[in-house]
Amino acid sequence: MFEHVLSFIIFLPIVAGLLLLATPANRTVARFTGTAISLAALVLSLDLYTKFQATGHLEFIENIPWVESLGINYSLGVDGISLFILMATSVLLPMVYFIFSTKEKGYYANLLLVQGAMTGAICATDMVLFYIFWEVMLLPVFFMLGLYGGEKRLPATLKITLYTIAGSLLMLAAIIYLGVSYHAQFGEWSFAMDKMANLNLEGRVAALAFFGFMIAFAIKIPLFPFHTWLPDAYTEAPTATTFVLSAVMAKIGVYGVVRFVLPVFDMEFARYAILLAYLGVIGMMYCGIAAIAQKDFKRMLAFSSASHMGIIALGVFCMNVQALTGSIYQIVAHATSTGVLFLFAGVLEQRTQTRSIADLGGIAAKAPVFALYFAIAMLASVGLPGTSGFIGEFMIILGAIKFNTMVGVLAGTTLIVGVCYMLWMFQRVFYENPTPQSEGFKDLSLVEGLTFLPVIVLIIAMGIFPNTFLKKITPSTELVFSQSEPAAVHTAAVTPVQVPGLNLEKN
Amino acid sequence: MIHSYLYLSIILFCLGVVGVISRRNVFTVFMSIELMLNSANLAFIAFSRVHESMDGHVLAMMVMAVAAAEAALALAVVILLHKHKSKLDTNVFSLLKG
Amino acid sequence: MFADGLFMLFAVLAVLGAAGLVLFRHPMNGAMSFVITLISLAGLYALLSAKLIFALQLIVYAGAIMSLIVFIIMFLNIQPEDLPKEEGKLLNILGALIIVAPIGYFLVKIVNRLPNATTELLGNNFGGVKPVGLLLFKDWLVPFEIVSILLLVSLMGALLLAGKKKEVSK
Amino acid sequence: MTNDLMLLLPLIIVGVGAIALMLASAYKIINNTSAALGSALVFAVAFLVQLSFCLKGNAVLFSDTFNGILVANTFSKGAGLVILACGLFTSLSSQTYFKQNDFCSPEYYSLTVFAASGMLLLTMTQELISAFVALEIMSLAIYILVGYNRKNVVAAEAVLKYLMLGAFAGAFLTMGTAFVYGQTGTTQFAKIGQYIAANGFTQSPAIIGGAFFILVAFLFKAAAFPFHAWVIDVYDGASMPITGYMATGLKTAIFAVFANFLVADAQLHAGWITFLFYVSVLTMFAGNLIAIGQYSLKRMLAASGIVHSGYLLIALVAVSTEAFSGAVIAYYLAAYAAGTLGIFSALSYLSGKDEKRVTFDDFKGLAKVRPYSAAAISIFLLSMAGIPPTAGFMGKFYIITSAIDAGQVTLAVLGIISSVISMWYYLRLIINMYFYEAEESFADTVPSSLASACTFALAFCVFAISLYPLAI
Amino acid sequence: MEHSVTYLGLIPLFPLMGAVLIGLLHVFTCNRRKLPEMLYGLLACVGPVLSFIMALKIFFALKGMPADERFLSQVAFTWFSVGDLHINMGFLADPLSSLMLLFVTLIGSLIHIYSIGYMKGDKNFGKFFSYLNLFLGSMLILVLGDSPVVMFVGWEGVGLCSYLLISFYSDGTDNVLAGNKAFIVNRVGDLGFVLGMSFLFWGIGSHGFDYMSLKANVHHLAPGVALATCLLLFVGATGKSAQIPLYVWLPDAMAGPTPVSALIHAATMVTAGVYMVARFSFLYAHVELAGTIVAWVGILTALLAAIFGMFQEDIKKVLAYSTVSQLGYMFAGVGVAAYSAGIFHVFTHAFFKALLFLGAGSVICALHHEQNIWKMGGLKKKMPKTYITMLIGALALSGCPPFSGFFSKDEILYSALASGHFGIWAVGVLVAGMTAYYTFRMMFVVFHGEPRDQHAYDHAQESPAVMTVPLIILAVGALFAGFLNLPAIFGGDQMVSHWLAPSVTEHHPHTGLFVEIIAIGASVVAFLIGIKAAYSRFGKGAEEPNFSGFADFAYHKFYVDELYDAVIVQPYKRVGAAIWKTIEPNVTDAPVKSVSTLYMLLGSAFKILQVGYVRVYAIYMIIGLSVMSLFLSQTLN
Repeated sequence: MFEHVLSFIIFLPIVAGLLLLATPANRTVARFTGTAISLAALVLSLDLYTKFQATGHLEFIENIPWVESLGINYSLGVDGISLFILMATSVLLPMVYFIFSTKEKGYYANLLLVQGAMTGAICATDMVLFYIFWEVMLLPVFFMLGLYGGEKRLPATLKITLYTIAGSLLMLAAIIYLGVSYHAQFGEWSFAMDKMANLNLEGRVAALAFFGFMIAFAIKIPLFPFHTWLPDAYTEAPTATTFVLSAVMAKIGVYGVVRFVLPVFDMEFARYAILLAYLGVIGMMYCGIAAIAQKDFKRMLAFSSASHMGIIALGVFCMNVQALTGSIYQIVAHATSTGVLFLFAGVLEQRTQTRSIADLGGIAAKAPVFALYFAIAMLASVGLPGTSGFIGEFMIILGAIKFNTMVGVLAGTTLIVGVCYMLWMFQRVFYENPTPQSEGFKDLSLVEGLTFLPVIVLIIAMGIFPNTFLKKITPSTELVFSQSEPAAVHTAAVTPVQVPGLNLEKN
Repeated sequence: MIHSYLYLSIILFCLGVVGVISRRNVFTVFMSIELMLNSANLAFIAFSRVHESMDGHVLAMMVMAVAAAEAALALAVVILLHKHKSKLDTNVFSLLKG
Repeated sequence: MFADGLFMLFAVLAVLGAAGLVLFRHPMNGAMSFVITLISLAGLYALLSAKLIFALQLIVYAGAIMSLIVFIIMFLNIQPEDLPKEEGKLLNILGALIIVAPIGYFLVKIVNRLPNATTELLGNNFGGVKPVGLLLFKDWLVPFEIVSILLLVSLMGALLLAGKKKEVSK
Repeated sequence: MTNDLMLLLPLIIVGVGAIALMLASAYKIINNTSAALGSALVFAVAFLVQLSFCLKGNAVLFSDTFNGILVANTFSKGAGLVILACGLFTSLSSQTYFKQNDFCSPEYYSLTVFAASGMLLLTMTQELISAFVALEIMSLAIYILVGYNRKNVVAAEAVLKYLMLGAFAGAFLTMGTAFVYGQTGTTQFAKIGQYIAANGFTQSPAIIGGAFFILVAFLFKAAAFPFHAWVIDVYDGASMPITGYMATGLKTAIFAVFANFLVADAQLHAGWITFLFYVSVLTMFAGNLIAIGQYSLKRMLAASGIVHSGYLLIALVAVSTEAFSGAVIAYYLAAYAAGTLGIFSALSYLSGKDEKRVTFDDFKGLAKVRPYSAAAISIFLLSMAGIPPTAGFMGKFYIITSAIDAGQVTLAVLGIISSVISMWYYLRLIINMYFYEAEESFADTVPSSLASACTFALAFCVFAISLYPLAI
Repeated sequence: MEHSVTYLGLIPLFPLMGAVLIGLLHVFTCNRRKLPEMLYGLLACVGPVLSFIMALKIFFALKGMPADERFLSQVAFTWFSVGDLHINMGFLADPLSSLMLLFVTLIGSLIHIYSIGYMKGDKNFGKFFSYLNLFLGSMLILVLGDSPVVMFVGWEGVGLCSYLLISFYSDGTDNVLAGNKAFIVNRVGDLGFVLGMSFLFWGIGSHGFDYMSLKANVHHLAPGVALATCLLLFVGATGKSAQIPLYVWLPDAMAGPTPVSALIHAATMVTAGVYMVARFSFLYAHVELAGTIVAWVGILTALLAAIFGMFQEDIKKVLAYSTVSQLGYMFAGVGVAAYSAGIFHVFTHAFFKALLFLGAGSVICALHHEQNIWKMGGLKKKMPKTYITMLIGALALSGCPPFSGFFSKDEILYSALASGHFGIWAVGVLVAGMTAYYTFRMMFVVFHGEPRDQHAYDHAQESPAVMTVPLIILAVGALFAGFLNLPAIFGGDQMVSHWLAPSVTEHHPHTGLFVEIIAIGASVVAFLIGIKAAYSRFGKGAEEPNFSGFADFAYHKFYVDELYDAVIVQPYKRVGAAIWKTIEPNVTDAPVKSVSTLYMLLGSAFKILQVGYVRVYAIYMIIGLSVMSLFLSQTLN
C-alpha cells in the first residue's frame, strides 16, 4: 500500500467525509470519525515525511492514465515544496476536531472533504488533476461558510466563491492552452506538470495564459488588489474554516505559482516579476495598515493574514533561492502562527461571545496559559527570531534585496507594520483591565492546552532548528532555479517591465 | 425567366415574414407562415425547373405534408386558446414573461 | 409571350393575395385573399412544368388545408370584438417591411448571382405523376415514410389539444 | 447487410413502441402507470441495443440503401444513446409527476416516444428535407406535450409561442433548403459537401443564403441568440418532465443534425465560423443575463439552457471537419442532459401539485428537510456550472480544449467568462436550499418514487460520466 | 591552539533555561496556589551566576592565549542553510565579547539579587524573573553570536524582553503603551539592521557570514554598499541605543520596574548598539564617512538628551536622559574610531548607571513609589547607604576624577580631539558640563535640603541588605572600574584598550601630551562649572520651578513626542482608517462591486426584454436575421 500512500492521504478524508454526509450519523460519530481520519492522515503523512529522501525531485509518484487521448493522468507526487504544505495540512487540521466540539455533522464532514481536496491539490502533478482538486476544495468552504458562518455570511460566501471561481476558471483556460501548446510543439497530448517546463512559450497569448494562472493564484493567495473577498470571508467564516483558509488554502495559491508558473512561464515571470513583487509589497503594507483600523479581532487577523500573504508571495516573485525557500518556509510558519491565531480567536469568541476588541481586556491575568500560547503565536507572526516566523521572513527580505533594492526595503517594513497592529491588539485584549465580557474568562482546558501544545512547540522548534526542515525543502527549491538555467540564459535578454521611478539600481 | 419566379418567391416570403411580425391575429399569423412555406415551395419548383430534375417536386410535396400537419396542430391550438380566452389576439397570451 | 403574360398575371395576383392576407383585419378576408395566392401559385407551378404539384397545390392546399382553416374560423364564430384591436397596424407593417428589407435584399442579391434560365414548358412527362411517384418511392422513401409518422403525431395532437376532454384515467 | 440494418433497430423499436402505445391508449388497454412503464421499457430496450452498438465499434450504416438519407456513425450513435436515456428518465419521472398532477393520459407516453423517434431520425439523417420532417415530428410531439395540460392557460400560451415561432423557423428551414437545392440540385449533406468542395463556398451564393436560413432554423431550435426568447416562456409553461425532455433530448437531436450538416464540407464549416463565433458569444451572455433576473427555477433553467447552447456552439465552431467524431459534442450533451434531467426529475416530485413550488424562494431550506434531494440538486447545479469533478466540468473542459486546439482562444476565454457569470444563479439555488431555514416541510411531495430514483441515478451518472475518458 | 570549545553556548542557555522553568512554574501556578518567592528568586539567580562564572572562565582562558589569537568559538549546529546563505548557530568569544560578557553577567546577577528585594510581594513575581532571565539569555546571545544573524536573535530577544518588562504592570494603559512604543521604535531600528545584513550578505556574505569571514572579505565590499550597510546597521543601533531620531522610547521605558531600567535601559541592552558598531569596527573603519555620521549623531544626541535632562522632574527620567546622553558619548567614541574608548565607556557606564538606577529604585521604594524629585528632599539622613553609593555614581557620571566615568569619557573626548573632530570634542565638553549640572541637580534636590513631603519622608527608611549590597558592589565598580584603562598620562597601561585591540580595528592617533592635557583640563573645568551651577541653584534647597521660554520648551522635550505623534502615529492610524473605511470599499473593491452592479443591471435589462409577446420574439428573430443578412450581403460581392 505504500506506493499509494498519497492516494490514501487524499481519499481517506474524502471518502470518510462523503460517507458521513451520506449516512445519518450524529455529530458525535462525525466528530469521532473526523478526529480518527485526520489523525490517520497525520500518521501516514509523518511516515511519508520520514521516508522522504529529499532528492529535490518528485517522490512517491503515482501515475494512472485517465483520459489517454488528451494525456491526462491521475498522477501524484511530492517534492520538498509540496511536502511541507502537505505536512502543514496534516499536522494542523486534526487540532480543529479537538477544539470545537459542539458543531454539526456537516461541519466535520466538510472539514474532512476540504482536507482531502487540499491534499490532492498539493500532491497532483497533472495540471488537470490539480485543477479538479483546486476547485473541489472550494466547495466545502462554501458550505461551511454558508452553513455555519456568522450573521453576514451570505454576501461573504458569495463573494469568496464567485471571486475564486472566476479566477480559477481563467486558470483552466490557461491550463488548456498549455496542453494544446504542448500538443502543437511536441505532437502528443500531455498535461503533466514536469513536461510543461519544456514548452517554448512566446507572444501575447502566452502572456495571457501567464496572467490566467497568476490571477487565479493571486485571488487565492490573495494578492493585492484581489484581496477584497478576504476580510469578510475570514471574519464571517466559522473558526475552523478561517483556519483552513488562512493556514492552508491560501498557501496552495503560492504553491501553485511555484509549481506551475515559475517553471513554465520563465520568460513572462522574469518580465512581470517586478510588478508582482510590488503588488506583494503593497498588499503587505496596505493590509497591514488597514489592520490597525479594525475593531473586530478576527477581521484584524484577516488583514494580518493578507498582509503576511503579500510578503510570502513576494518571496516567490524574487526569483532567487533564498527568497523562494523563505516563502516555502514562511508558508508553514504562517500556518502555525497566524493560522493558530485564528483558532485562538475562535476560542476567544466562543468564550466571550464577542469579536470586538474594545469589549475585551485583561485576559492575560485571567488565562495565563492562553495568553502565553497566544503571545508565542503572535510573536511568531511578527517574525521574532527564535520563532518560526523569523527564518522565512528574513530569507524573503534577504532575497528581495537582491532582486530589487526598493522592493527589499519596502518588504522590510513588514517588521514594523506587523508589530504595530499586533501589539495594539494584544494590549487591548490581554493587557489592561478586564471588561465584563472577559471577567469570567476560563483558561484553556487540559485537552485544549495539549492540542495546541504541538503547534506551539513546532513554532519554537522551527525557529531554533530550521535546518532540519530546510534540508528537505532546499533541494527542491534549488532545483527550481537550476532547471530553468538554460531559460535563465535567455531570460537575461528579457527586459523586465519598467516601473517608473521605483527601480533602484543596485551598486 | 426563372429569376422572376425567384423574385416572386422572395416577395411572398418577405410578405409572410411581415405578416408574422406585424399582425396579432392568430389566424393571420398562421396563414402568413403558410405563405412562407408556399413561397419556399415556389422556389423548390422553380429550382427544380432549373435543374430539370423532379427532386424539387418531391421536396415540395413533403413541405406540403408538413404544412398540413402543422396547420392541423395550429388550428387545434387556436381552438384551445379560444377556449381559454375567447380571443385571437396573440398579445393576450403574455402571462409568461420577464 | 403568353407564358410571360400568365406569369405576370399570376404573380400580381399572388402578391395581391399575400398583401391582402397581411392587411385584412378579419381572418376570414385574409383566408380568402390567401386562397387567391395559393391558386395563383398553382398556376405558376403549371408554368414551371410541375404538373403533379399543380394538382396537389389545388387539391391539398387550396382545397383541403384552406377549407380546414376557413372551417375553423367559421367554427369559432369570431365576432369583430374578439379580434385584436390592432391600432397602428399599418405602421407596424411599415416597420416590419423595413426590418425585413435587408433579408429580401440579401435574397435578391443571391438570386441575381445565380445563372438565369429559361422557363419553357418541358415535355417528356416532366413533373407528371409517374416519374415523380417513382422518384418518391425510390430515392425519397425515407422522408415519405417518416411523413406518415408526422401525420400520425399531428393527428394525435389535434385530438388531444382540441378534442373533447377525456376522463382522466389513473 | 442485415448486420448494418441492425443499426436501425433502436429507431424501429422506438417507432413501433410509439405506435403500439398509441394504439394501446386509444383502445384504453393501458392506464397511465403501465403506459409510463411501457414507454420506459421501450426506451430501456432501445437504449441497451444502442449501447451494444456503441460498444461494438465503428459499424456504419451503408449509405446507398436509403439514398444516403440515413446514416449511422459514432456521433449519431452517441447522440441517440443520450436521447434514449433522456426519454427513459423523462418517462419515469413523468410517472411520479402525474401522481401529483392529474392531466395525464396514456397518449402522453406515446408522444414522448414519438418525439424520441423524431429525435433519433434527426441524429441519423443526412438530408435536409428528411431533417425537416424529422424535426417536425419531434417538434409536433413536443408541442403537444407542452400544451398537454389543457386546463392550464399558461400551457396553452406556451404551446402557442412555441408552435408559432417553431413553424416560423421551419419556414426558414424550407426556404434555406430550397436555396441550397437551387444551387446544388441536391439536399443531401454529402453531395452538398462535394459540390462545395468542387465549386467553392464563396462561389456559391445560394448555399451561403440557404445555409444561413438552415442555420437560423437550427439556431432557433437550439435557442441561440437572438432566437432564444421563446425558450424561457415555453419552458415555463410546460410541465416539469417535458421541460427536462425539451432541454435535453431535443437539444441533443438538434445539435446532432446541426453538426452533421456543418461538417459536410470544410469550407462550409469555415465559412460560418465567424458567424457562429458571434452567435455563440451572444448566446452565452444573453442566456446568462436573462438567467440572473429570474425568480422561477424553470425560467432560470431555460435561460441556463441557452447558455449551454452557447457552449455547444463553441464546440461546433471548433469541430474538425476532417476527422469529425462529434465526441466532444455528444459528451457535453450527455453531461448536460444528466444535470438538467436530474434537476427536472427532482423538481418533478418536489414541485408538488400543479407545480406550486417553482421559484427560488420556494426551495428555501430544502436541505434541512430533504437533505438527499437537496444534495442531488446541488450536484446537478454544480455539474451545470462546470465545477469538477462533475460531468459538466469535463464536458466544458473538452469543449474548451477543442476550441483552443482549433485556435479559438478568444472564444474559449469568453466561454469561461460566461461560465463565471453563470455561477451566480446556480449558487443562488444552492444557497437557498442550504443556508436558510426551512419554511415548509415538503410533506406533500412523494417520498420515494421513480422520479427520486431517477434523480439519484442521474446524480450517480454525473460522476460516472465525468470519469469516462473521452477520445477526442 | 584549540579555539573550538563546547561551553560557549551554555552561557546564554543557563538563563534561558531559568526563564523557561520559572515561566512555566509561574504560568501554571499563578492563578492557583502561589509558590514561595524565595523559590523563584533562587531559581532566577542560579542562571546569571552560573553564566558569570562561565564568563570568568572564558576571560581567563582568553587571557591565557597569545594576544592575536584570543578567540574561542563554538558552532552549536547549522541554523539554516539555503544556497549561499549559510548561518550557524555559532558563538564567538573574543576580547570584545568576553569583556561584555563579564559585566553583563556581573551586573545582571547583581540586579537579579537586588530585584528579589525590590519586587517583594508583587503578584507576578515569577513572571518578572522569567522575563529577566530571558532578557539576560538574549543579551548573552547578542554578545556571543558569531554572525550578525545570531546577534540579531539576541538583538530582537532583548527588545522583546524590554517590551514585556516595560509593560510589566500591564493593567496601566500608559505602561503598555510605553512598551508598545519601545518595541515598535526598536523594530524601526531592526528594519535597518535586517536591511544592513542583507546588503552585507549580498556584498560579501557568500563566503561565510560570520564575523571572521566577513572581516577577511571586507575589502571586497563595494564602497557604496559598504556605506549603505554601515548606515543601515547604525539605524539599527539608533533604535536599540536610543539615538536621534529613535531615542523617544527610552524615557517612556521608565514605566517598567526600576531594576529593569537599571539592567536593560541603562547598563546592558541599550549599549548593544555601541557593541554592534564595535563588532563591525572592521566595516566602519572601512568607511570613514559612516563613522563621522555616527559620531555626530551620537554627540548631538548627547547634547539633546542633556538639555532634556536638565529639566526633568521624574528621578528616573533624569537618569533616562542621562543614559541617552551617555550613549551619545559612546557613539561619538566609536564614531571617531575609538572603539575601545567607546566600549570602555559602556563598561564604566554600566556600573555607575546601574548604580544610580538602583539607588533611585531604593529611594522610590522607600517613598512608596514616588518618583517626582520635587516631592523628595533631605533623604541623606534617612538613607545614608543609598546616598553615599548614589553620590559615587553621580560623581562617576559627571566625570569627576578619579571616578570611572571620568576616565572613560575623557578617553572619548580625547580621541575625538586627537582625530581632528574638533566640533565633536567641543560639544562633548559642553555636554560634560551639563551632565554634571543635571546630575547634581538631582542629587541636591533628592538628598539635600528640607523634606518637601513630610509624610513620605517620615515613612522613608533605608532599604534592606538584599538591595543595598548590590549597590555597594556597584559603587565599588563605579569607583574603580576607570583604573582598568588608566591612560599613560596617569601612569596606567590602558589595559582595556590593549585587551580589546585584537577585536576591534582602530588606529590610535599619536598626539602630543599637550592635546591630552587640554582634553583632560577641559573636561575637569566643565565638570566643575556644572557642579558649581547646580550647587548654587539647588544646593540649599529649592522649590519646584516654573519653566518659561526655552526652559519650558526643553521641559516639554522640544515637543518631539508630540511631533512624532502628529507626523507619524496619527497619520498612520488615519491612513489605516482611511484604507478600511474609504479606500477598500470605494477603490480597491470598486471594480468588483461595479462588475456585480453592472451584472445585475444587465440582468434586469434582459428581463425587461422578455416581454412575453410572441410577436416581439419574432421581431427579435427578424432583427437578428436582418443584421446578419446585412453582413452576409457584404460578403457576397
